Formats: sequence, C-alpha cells, structure tokens
Amino acid sequence: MTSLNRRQIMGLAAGAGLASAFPGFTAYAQEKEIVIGGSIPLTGVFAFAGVAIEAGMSDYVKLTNEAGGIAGRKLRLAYEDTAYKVDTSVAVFNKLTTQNDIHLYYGDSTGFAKTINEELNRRGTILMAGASFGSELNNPEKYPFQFMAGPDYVEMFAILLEYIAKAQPGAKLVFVNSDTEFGRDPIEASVKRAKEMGLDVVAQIVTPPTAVDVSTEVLKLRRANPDFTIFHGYVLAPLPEFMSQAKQLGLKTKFMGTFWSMDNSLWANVGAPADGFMGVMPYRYYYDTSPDAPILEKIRKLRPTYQATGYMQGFLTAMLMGEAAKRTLEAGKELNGKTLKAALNSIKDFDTGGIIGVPISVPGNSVPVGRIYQFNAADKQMKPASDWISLKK
Amino acid sequence: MRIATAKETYIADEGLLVTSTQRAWMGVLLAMLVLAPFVLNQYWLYLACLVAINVASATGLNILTGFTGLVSLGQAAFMAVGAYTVAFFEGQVGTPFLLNILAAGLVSALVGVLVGIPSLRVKGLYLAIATIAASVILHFVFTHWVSVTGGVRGINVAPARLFGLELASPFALYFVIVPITCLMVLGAANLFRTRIGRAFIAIRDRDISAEVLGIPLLKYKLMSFALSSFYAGVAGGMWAYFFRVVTPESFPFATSIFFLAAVIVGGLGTIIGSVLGAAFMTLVPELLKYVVDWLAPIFPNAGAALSPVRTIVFGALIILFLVFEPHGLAEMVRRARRFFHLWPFRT
Amino acid sequence: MDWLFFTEVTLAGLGSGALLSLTALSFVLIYKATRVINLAVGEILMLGGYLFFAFVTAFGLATWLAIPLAIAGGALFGFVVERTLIRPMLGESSISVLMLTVGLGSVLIGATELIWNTDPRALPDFMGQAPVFIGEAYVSRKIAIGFVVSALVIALFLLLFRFWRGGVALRATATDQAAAYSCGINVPAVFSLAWMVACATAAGAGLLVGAIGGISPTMGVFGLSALVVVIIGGLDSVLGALVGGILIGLVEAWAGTFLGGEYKLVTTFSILIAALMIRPYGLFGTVEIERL
Amino acid sequence: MTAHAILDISNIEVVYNKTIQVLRGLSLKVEAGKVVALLGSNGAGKSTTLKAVSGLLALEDGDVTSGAITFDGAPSGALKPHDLVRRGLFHVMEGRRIFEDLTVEENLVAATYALTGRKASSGKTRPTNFEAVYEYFPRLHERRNGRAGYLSGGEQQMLAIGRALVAEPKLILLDEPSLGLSPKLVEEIFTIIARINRERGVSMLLVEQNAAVALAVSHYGYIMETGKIVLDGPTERLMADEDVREFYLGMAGEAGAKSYRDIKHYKRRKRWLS
Amino acid sequence: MNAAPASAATPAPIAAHLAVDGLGLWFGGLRALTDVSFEVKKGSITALIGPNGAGKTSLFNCISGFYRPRAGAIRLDGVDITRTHPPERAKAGLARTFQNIALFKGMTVLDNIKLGRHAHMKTNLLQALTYWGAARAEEMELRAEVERQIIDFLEIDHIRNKPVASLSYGLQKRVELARALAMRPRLLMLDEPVAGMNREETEDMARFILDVKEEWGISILMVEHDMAMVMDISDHVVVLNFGKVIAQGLPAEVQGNPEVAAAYLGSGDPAELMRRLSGVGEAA
Repeated sequence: MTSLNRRQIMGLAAGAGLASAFPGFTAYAQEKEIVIGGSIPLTGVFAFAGVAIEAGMSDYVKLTNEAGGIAGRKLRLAYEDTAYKVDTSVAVFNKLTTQNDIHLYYGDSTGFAKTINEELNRRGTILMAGASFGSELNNPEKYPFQFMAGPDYVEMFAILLEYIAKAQPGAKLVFVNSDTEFGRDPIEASVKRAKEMGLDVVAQIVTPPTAVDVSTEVLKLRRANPDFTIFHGYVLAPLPEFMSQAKQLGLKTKFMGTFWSMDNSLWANVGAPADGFMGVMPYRYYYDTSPDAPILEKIRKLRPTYQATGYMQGFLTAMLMGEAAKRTLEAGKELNGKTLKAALNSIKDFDTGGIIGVPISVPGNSVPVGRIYQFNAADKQMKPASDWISLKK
Repeated sequence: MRIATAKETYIADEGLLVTSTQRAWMGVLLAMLVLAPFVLNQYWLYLACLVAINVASATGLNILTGFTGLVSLGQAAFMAVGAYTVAFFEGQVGTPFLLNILAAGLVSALVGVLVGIPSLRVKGLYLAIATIAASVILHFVFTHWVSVTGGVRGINVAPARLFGLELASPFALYFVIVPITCLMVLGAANLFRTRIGRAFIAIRDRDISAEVLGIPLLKYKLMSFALSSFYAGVAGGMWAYFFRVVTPESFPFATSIFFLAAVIVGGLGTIIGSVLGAAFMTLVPELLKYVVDWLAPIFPNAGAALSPVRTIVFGALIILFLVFEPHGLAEMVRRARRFFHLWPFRT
Repeated sequence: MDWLFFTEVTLAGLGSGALLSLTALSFVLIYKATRVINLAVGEILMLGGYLFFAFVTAFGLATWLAIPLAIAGGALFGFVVERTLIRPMLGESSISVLMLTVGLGSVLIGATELIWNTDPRALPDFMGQAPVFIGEAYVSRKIAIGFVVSALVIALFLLLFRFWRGGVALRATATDQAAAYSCGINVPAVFSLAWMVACATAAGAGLLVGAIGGISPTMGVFGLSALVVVIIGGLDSVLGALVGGILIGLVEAWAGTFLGGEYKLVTTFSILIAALMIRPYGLFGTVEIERL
Repeated sequence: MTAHAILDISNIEVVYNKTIQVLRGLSLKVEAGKVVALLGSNGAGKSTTLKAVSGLLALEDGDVTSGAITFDGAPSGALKPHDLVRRGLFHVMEGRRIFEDLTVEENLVAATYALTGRKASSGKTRPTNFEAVYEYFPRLHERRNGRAGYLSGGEQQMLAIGRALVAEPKLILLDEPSLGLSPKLVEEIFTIIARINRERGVSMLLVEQNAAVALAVSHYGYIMETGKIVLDGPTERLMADEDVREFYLGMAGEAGAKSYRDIKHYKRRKRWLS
Repeated sequence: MNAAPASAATPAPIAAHLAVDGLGLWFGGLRALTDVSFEVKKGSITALIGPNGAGKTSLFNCISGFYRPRAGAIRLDGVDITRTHPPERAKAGLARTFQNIALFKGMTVLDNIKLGRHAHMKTNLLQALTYWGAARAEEMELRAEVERQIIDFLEIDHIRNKPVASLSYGLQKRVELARALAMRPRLLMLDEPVAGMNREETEDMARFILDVKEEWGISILMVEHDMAMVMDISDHVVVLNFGKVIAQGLPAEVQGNPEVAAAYLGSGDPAELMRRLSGVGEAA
C-alpha cells in the first residue's frame, strides 16, 4: 500500500512538472500592448539577414517605446528562430499567435508567406510583411493581408534596367541566377521588360544552389561578353569568385545585384575584387550621414558598429507596421488585417526619417523605390551611383 | 482486442497487447488522444498534428530501414510525391479528401517501387546513396514539370473538406490526421506478426539465405519500398493539407536526415521506436525554445546567440543516442517497464 | 563547335574534378581503414577553411604558417573524433556509424555558426590573381593551383599504397579487426592515423575550396558531390576517387555549360544511378564476396 | 614439471559484458617446444581461453577478472594484442579469419607487422620468410596473387597458418584448424603443424573438436567443461582414459568404434564433475 | 500443391526423388562442376563427400538455386527445376541448412522457425496490415503446427522465445534444422550439420537426422566431413573431386575405393597418423 501511495505521489509530481514544462496548458494574461510576431531565421542559410532583421526590429520597438509607444500602447516584439524552414516558421506562427494577441507579423521567406497566406485570409486579423520580396506576393487580391517594405524582385530588376537604359541605351545584358525559387523569381518578367526597354539579354546563366566553382559559368559569360551582368538569388558566394575570374579574363562587364546581396560588410571582407560592384538598394546604408536622415543618427547612437542591410529592412518594416497601427488606432478602429492594410495603403509621401531618401507611398503590397549603389574597395563602402528611382505603375 | 478463449491460446500469446496492464495503458492513451484537442491550445494541437504526420512517415521509414535493412535517405522525396499528388488531385481533379490521401500513398508507393529497383543489385551504403540520387532527380522533376507541379512556385492546396466540413484549423485536422496515423501504426504492428513482416526481417538479417528459404528477394524488397513510401506518401498528403502549399523546397534533403535520425533515436526495427523517435525529434526543438526563453533574462541576446545550439543539439542527440543508447528510446522504455514491473523489490 | 570554348570548359571541369577527387580521397581513406562513410567530410572541409580564416584574421598569422596549421587542426580534429566517437562504435552497423557522422556534421555546423556566425566570408587570398593560359585556353589560377595540389596529393597516396605496406595494414584492419590485431597490426593506431590523415586531407581541400568559393557554414554541401564521386569510383579505391572525381568534374562542367546550371546535379546523380546499376561497387571498388 | 613453461595460465576467471562468467578458475601450462591440446564441448570456453591469452577478449567485451597469464616469463595481462604478437605469441583464430579482400601474399604482408621491433627486415614488404611459408604450402605460392576470399577452405586454413609462420612466433594458439576440412586435408594440415613444431621448435596450444587427430599431434592434453579443466595428462594417458575414449574418441569400451546408428534416445550426458 | 512450372522437356520416369543429371558449372575459365550425375532415392540419406574445393558447396548451391548451372538438369520428383528461382524450389519442397549458420539474428527461435513456412503461406500485404480473418487463422494454424510437430520433436521448447543470437552453437544448428523442417520439405539438404561439434554433440545431431528420415519420411542429401558419421548413417555416398563424381555407392564400397582414399580420406586412422607424425621431426 505504501508503495502505491508513493507511486501516486510521484505521478502527481511528474504531472505537475509536465504542466509547467508545457505552457500550452496555462492561459496567458492579455496586456495592453501591440505585439509584432516574427518567424525570423536566426540560423540556417539566411541567418545573416535574420540576425540583422531582429536587431532592426527591436531597435525600432525600443525607440518607439522610449517615445511613448503607439497611441499610448507599448510595442513588443515576440519572435522565434525558424532556421529558414517553412514548417518551423509555421510552427512559430502558431505558437506565437496562441500565446500573444498578435495583429502584426514578420515572416521569413516566400515559401512561408505563401503557406501562411490562406491562414491569414481565414483569420483576417493579422497584417504581415517579411524578408521576401517575391513578386508573386505583390498582388493585393491574392495576398490582401501582406506587404513588403521595398520593391519586389521584378521591381528591383526594373530599377536596375531603368538605370542601365539611361546609362547605356541598348546595352547587352546577362542575367545570372541561382536555381532556387528566390533566384528564378524575377527572371522571366525581367527578360521581357528589358526587351521592351531596348536592352539586349544575350544570355541567361543558371547556377545550382550549391555552386562553389563557377569557372564554366565565367567562360560562358566571356562568350556572351555583356556590358552588364545582373546577379540574383545569391547572398555573396559565388559572386566574388565570378567577378575576380571575369576581371582576370579582362571582361569589361559591370556586375550588379539585388537587395539581399548588397550588404556592405560582406563586400568589405571581399576587398579588391568587389570594386565596382553595383546593385539596387531600397534603403540607405548605416553609415550614410545625409542631413535628412535623423533616424540613422539615432541608430548609430544605439549601435556604434555597422549594421547590415537586413537591419534597415527590419527597421523599416517595423516602422511601416507601427505607422499602420498608429493610423488605425487613431482612427478609432479595431486592429485587424483589413483595417491595418487600409491604414498602410493610406500612407502617402511618408517620411521614413531618412531610411529611404525620398518620401514613400504604399499603394499596393510593395514600396517600389530604390537607388543604385556601387562598391568602392578603397573606402570599403557602397556609394550612391544614382538618384532615388521611384517606379511608376 | 479480443480476450483469448481456451480454444485460442495462441491468439492470446500472439496478440499485440499481451497483459491486461498493457491493454489498460493503451486505453488510457487512446482516451488521452481523444480528449487532447479539447484541452490543448492551437499551438499544441499544431504540434500534435505535426508529430502525427511525422510518426506516420517515420513508421514507414522504419519498415524499410529498421525492419528490412534497406537504408533510405529519400523519405522526404517520397513525402513530397505524396504532397504533390494531393495538391494535384485537389486542385486539378477535384477528387474528395480521403481519396486524395489514398492516391498520395499509392502514387508514392509506385515511385518507391521504381526507386527500389536498384536494391536487388546495389547494397548497403551504396543503396543509401542511390536513394539520395533518386531524391535529387525527383526534386528536379518537381522544379521542372511546371504544368503539374507549378515549378519553383509550387501549388497552393485548398483546405480539406470532409462531410461538408472545412478542415482548415489544426483542431479540425487533428481528428483526421491522428486516426489515420494510428491506423497506420497499427497496420505496421500487425504486419510483423505475419509472414510478410518476417520476410522483411529475414532480408535484413541475411538476404541471400532468405531467398533459399522461399522468400523472393526482389518482390519483398520492392514491397518494403512500396509500403514505406506509401506511408511517406500518406504522411506527405496529410502534410499538404496541413500546410496547404507544396513547393520543391518543402521537403529538403535535411528532412530525410531528420527521419532517419528519428528512427535511430527511437529505435531501429521497433514500431514503438518510430512513434517515440518521431515525437521526440519533433518536440525537442520546441522544448529548446523554452530553454532559450528561460535563459533570456540572464542572456539578453539568448534568442539569437543560442539558436545555433539547436543545430548542435540535433547532432548531439544523434551522437549520444548512437553511442550510449544504440537501441534508442524503445530500449529505454523497455528498461523502464522492467524496472516498474519489479519495483520496489529490485532496482 | 567552338573548340577553344570546349577546351576551356573541359579544363575548368578537370580543375573542379581534381578538388572533388581530393575530397573523395578523404572518404576513401576512412572507409578503407574503418568501413565508415564519413558524411561529415563536407563539414571538416568547412572546418579547415574556417581554421585558416581564424589563424589569418584573428591571430594575424602569415598565410604560409596558417596553411599547415589549418591542416594540422584537421588532423587533430580527426584524432579526437576517432578516439571519442568512432572507436566506441566499433562493431555497430554501418548505418549507425553513418548517422553518427551526420550528427557530427550537424554539431560542427552549429558550432561554426556559434563562433563565426553565419555570414559567408571570403578567405584571404593566398594564391595570387594572374590568370593561367594553357595555349590559348584560359584557366582560373585558383582552379589550376587546386588541380596541381590535388593531383600531387593523390599521386602521393597512389604511390604510397603501391609501395608501402601501410596500405595492406589499412585494408586488413577494415576487413577484420581481430585478425589484424592477431597479425601484430596496431589497430587503434591504424584507425587514428586513417582519421587524422583523412581529416587533414579534407581540411586541406577546404582551404582550396574556400579560396575559390568563399567559406560559410553551408559550404559542407560540397561533400555531397564528393560522395557521388566515391560511390562511382568505389568506396575503397584511391584510383576510383581520382577517376570518379575527374569524371564528375567533367560531367558537371559540360552539363552546366551545354545544358544549363540547373542540370548539373540531376545529370551527375543520374550517372550515379546508372553506374551503380552496372557496377554496384563502383568502377574500382572491391566486390564483396557473397556466400551462402 | 621441470621444463620451462612458455605459457602459464593460473586460475583465471573470465567474464563477458560484465555479467556472463565463462571461465571459472582455469589453469594450464604449455611447456616450451611442446604441443598441448585443449578439448571440450562447444561452449565450454576453449576459444575464450585462447582469446584471454592473446588479449583479443577485450574486443568482445570480455575481461579477465582474476588470475594470471604468464607468457615467456612475463605477465601478459597489461599488453595489447598486437604487442603480444610482436613478442612472439600468434593466435590463429577459429574460422581462419583471413583477409578476404586482400591477395594471398598481401595476407602474408599483413603478418609482417608481427616482426615489428624484432627483425631488421620488419619494414620490408616481402621478407625472406615468405619462402618458408611457400615451402610448407606450395599451393599458396601458386595462388599468391589471387584474392584470398576465393581460396577453398583448406587453402584458407593454410594461409592462416602461413601468416603465423611469417610472424616467427614462439607460441601459436590454434583454434579448430580442422573445421570444415576433408579428412585428408586434416591429415595434411596436422602433419604440417607437427612439422612446424618439430622443425622450428614452436610451441602450440591447440583447440580441436577432432579429438583423435588433436591428440595424435600433441604431447599433453587438457579437457575442459563449463569453464574449468576437468582432466589433464600426457596424451598417452588421456587416450587410455575410458571417458575420453567414449565421449571424445567415440570408442565403446574396449570393443573399438561404436556406430552412430546405435545411439540411444534420451542419452544422459556424462558429468565430469559432480 | 506442386508449384514448379512444367518443363517443356519430357519428364524423366520417377525413379529417383532428386535426380542430378550431367550438371556443369564454370566461372570464367574455372570449372567448378563437370558432368555431375547422381540420384537421391526417396526416404534415403545420401552423403556428398570430397576434398575442400571439390565443388560440393557449388553443387549444393546449384540444387538450391543460388547458382545457375551451365549444363545439365536437376529434377525433383521428375520435374525439371534447373531454371527455377530459389523461392520456387523452396515451395516445391527443397529445404536446406547452411555451412555457416544462417539464422536470422534479429528474430526469436519461434519466428525463425515460422519463417521456414513462408512459401506455403498465402497472407497478402493487405491482410497482413489488418491481420483480419484469413491472415490470423493462417498464423494460428502455423503456430499450432510448429509447436506440435517441430518444437517438441527437436526438444527446443525451452528456448522458443529467445533471440537466436543468445543460443549456443549446437542449439543454433538445431534451430536451423527446425526451420528447414518447417519448410515442409520433401528433400532436406544439410551442409556440414556436425562441423565443429564434438563426439557427443555429433551423436545428438545424428539421432535427429535419422529420426527425420525415419519418422517424417524425408529424403536427405548431406555434405559432411565427419567420416565416422557419414559412413554410419548414410545409405548412399557420392564422392566429388575436382568437380567430378569419382565414386558413388554404398558407404562400405566407397570407403574401400582406393581413388577415394587417395583424394579424400587419407589414412583415415588416427593411430596411423600418429605414427607418421612422430617420425616427422626426424625425417626433416
């Protein structure tokens, strides 16, 4: 009998331990705060961006709260690592939304944005943005509760093409993309667009996602001998090797990239071979001391060392979310997907505090603005190579 | 389960649950499974469904690798075939939910048979690599057969509908996914009470002598591949309805590794091992998140800085189990059962 | 047909093929002595690259010193892994040990992310920039150097196994450890040596691969291509690693150029399956004797 | 015993997996230059005894938990198996255990590691003593470049003994050299075993199921049951023992060989020890 | 019942149970078997002896279907089975044990024995997964039969639920015999059934072999080197050397054949051997 009792006690103890280990069993108290949820890739192939995004978002939250919050309510960031895997992202989404009252959400990939879209539409309570600039998402009908804090990939290409068309009409182009969803996204549409703009895409090169050695691709490039080579679907590798081999071969082509391969510190590490690399960037860099950028000043005070491009992306995304929430609350409306999106789309000629050099509007799901920067190896910095380019719809 | 009668003593002896204690525990477990959705919140229901899907797939892989001895690193690809099948049938054909799930299993089984064909000649680790090759080729098909798979963009899947109800939330799907998985696990347990299960084990232990004992090797190896990928296909099909989008990146190679790890951690060649292993490996990363949460006050940047730890823990779990508990969780359960059986008289 | 272009593509293929061969050599050495497929080879490759990176940038060492140190670091790692993880697994099934190395790879990736974070980085240049021309055909300098180094190392091992009885000891140990002991072979030493040399080779290959493509926690996937090489060449054959590496290097180069980059992987893996159907133990692998 | 004992096993106990005891206080001696037979039924612990001597026990999770083994005047317990081989103790294991993937000659090369530290020629890939092996076993010479796995059972046994010869040992432990061999080959192999003993003065400890042929080549014999020695003596004495004659040599009393056709059902096993 | 496909050739008159006729087998240039012919009569024990490498195992492998002979024919009860696959032969009533025990280490004794019945069972995959009706009935019938006929007969009831790996060598050999018996054989092939056994264990095994023949009426073909046992229990002896039959007949006839003695038996007398050996040292 004694043993039975002891066993029961043990069972109770184990049960209690279990309950405390599984917070799902306990209810959460609601606080008067605005929570931004986040599925953020702090590990995995996209971690370099995720870490910076998290920093940017939490800094925005911090600055906003210091300034009194949004309509009197504090902002809070609730996020978890996803390792850039769709199922983990969904798990994080489900977990965070059950534990917090979430109306704003940051998602990490195109795959996740597409996966969760049905759920967003079903709930209708959340406005989501994220690290993906997938052109498919830039469709307010299909993705009514999502947006992106910058141009989509096709728009990024469009900005590059616009720059090229102006700098060298009729130039010969080569597109180089990785064989991933990310890499393939803008290619088809952009080939068409280039043709319309009188530019000549003489070759398209696709590299396997895990390419290390690019010698054969460089040989192909040499045959095509373009004036401009546009990379898409990479972060850094194998671009430096591509460029240095091309230089060794005496190719005159100019190399360009899109947002996620525009981080300054990555290129600073590459050094000389990176010289002259250009690309489209929707935001200013951390070190930009333009007078019309008070926010950058604040950021530099908060974080004395360089912050990656993902930081700006995260910061601006959080800012647009905050602005949407603010406008909704100030209009006396309840926070939900519809009201938030409407508030977001009401943003017109909005001053980002200098993160973007021109006032922006969010007519649909994207912010089609960008600027061409070029890397200067001597100064180890990306320098503006054009004015801000706003695409007209 | 029928209670044995005097006439059918061997039936009792060969039942899945031999003692009344076992039957009682199984009853408790089933009751818990039925009650769970009314107690758990959405997040834990989400995890419960994910665990169930993974259990189904891990059970399939254990049939192939643990019981038949054919190492496969292609389980994720078979799941993908199932998921695409569901997406295709749901979107383009419009057949009903359960039929689509069945079709997912069957199409996957067919692909499994194709992939299994080299297994007669190619052995051991060479075969494992051949299954990697098969998954690479399948991935290529998913990316390039745009008219069926939607290419890199993949396919969105409409919510499952059953008896006019829309099954969109984890709560609703739980009532389909968990029973299907339970049936599949039961099926696997039954299998190893019959000649087919024995044939699989014989092939694992010594394939050439199995042939002389009357077991046609190719037929049974292919059957094992078919069954294993049927399980994967059904799991993939449920996955498709659960996540409602299928892309080529949905089932990366790492998923195959995950399932193999789950089966090893759970216990190769045991049914309960597949269940425990899949549940354990699915839940560990979640539990780690809580650890990180608890540490957050001490290390302000714990979330970001400690997250590679999860990668390390995944690897370390595999290593530790292999070195210290090579027969996996199943063996630990067995030991615990023996302990409680004798407790408190001996330890 | 543009023959110059074809020649250049072929040369590039030979170059990357040599790197694959070198990595494959690491697989082969370990398999030869311990019958273990080390799926962590890619991560050890990565470790070599990061060690070199750390020695040069964090410790400010000269490259000529950092290179041997990184390779020695690989050897040390091999030694530790063999002693602590592989030896307790003696006698376990090959799939268990295979998965152990998968776990090891995961731990290495996590540790690398923890220490160096996940940014991709370029290695400090230690090969120079000037291009190499063979006749009129262009070869990237790094690729050319990689080819020469790989070829020398593999030639060295081929000669070693031809004229030194250590090769026999390695294979004897792999076939039957107890019998090897009973022949006076110091089995633990053979295991240690094989792992040390193999991991040093992988670390060295990591330097070359990292110099070409940069280093990142994901660079370990290179090991997967090398795995294809050893399966085609035969898991226990140095010659197989050489021939397989060159073959895969060429096929990848040709497929990538004339079909498109997206066809590279699928072509090599299709060849893998075809090769296995014809020769289940690879081109030069030892056929296992099956008896009733 | 006055002669110098090359091997002296004294009162050893062996436990597998820390739980299963196999040897319980076993003692035996091999005098220098002699052949000693160790007989007993399956599972009595004969192979375990040999492995305890050669140190290979550790590979199978076995431990010598008490007692002492002295080889060539020095305790062997602390030595690794390969060190023992290099000191002149060679174990020809049950089932031949040749390296199937290697050629015949490579198998012999592998055995040259036994000469490490003993012979100037130890580093060479082909020391002169290969000729001696080929002289004993001309068939191995014919097939020296063939893969050892394709040799017939008899040839594999020859190769296993050939490897021992290359190692130039003082003591050879032979585990069931007759297993699976035809009567004639058994005679051949045992003739060579006897020659090696007599021509080279190599001592041997021989484990055999074929008691008749084992006793024919030995000077002394031990019989073991369930982990200990139950009977021992010079070969002549053992062969005269009635129990040995019935249970090991298959002789029915004084009458000579008994037929397998006459075996009674449910025959009770003779207990050597009560 | 008879699953072997009918041969196009006219069946030989059913004189023998197993008839091996002019069998030839070669690998590359290496001749393993040349024109091997012999018969196993119903209800008899036939022993196959010969030097190592003479082709006994190759012959066994040809009969059980692991090798394909290049020439000749094998007939079981008059039906040509030369071209059939091993599982079909098993179904037709051919069972064997193996030289190196080939039990399935991951299974219990009972499951190992049950496995032998595989070819005679009908449960399909779907029935197996559900374990309904026919599948369960079939399993129960098998269990009852195995218990009644085999486990009792071979006196292995105390180990039926043990994993085979934990058994001693002698018991493993017995379980292998049990598994072969579960195959409902008409012809049982034993490959060195008493190798590595001492006199006492050999006696046990000999008793079981004789019982199988006498009580079950199964014909036996066995390879064995233990001449004392072979000569005592077999009805017919076939001697192979260099892949050819050099003698066959009654045990006594074969034993007296000088060619057999020269190729295989040697002196056959330990006493004689001892005399020779004692002279070895001096001679050298």
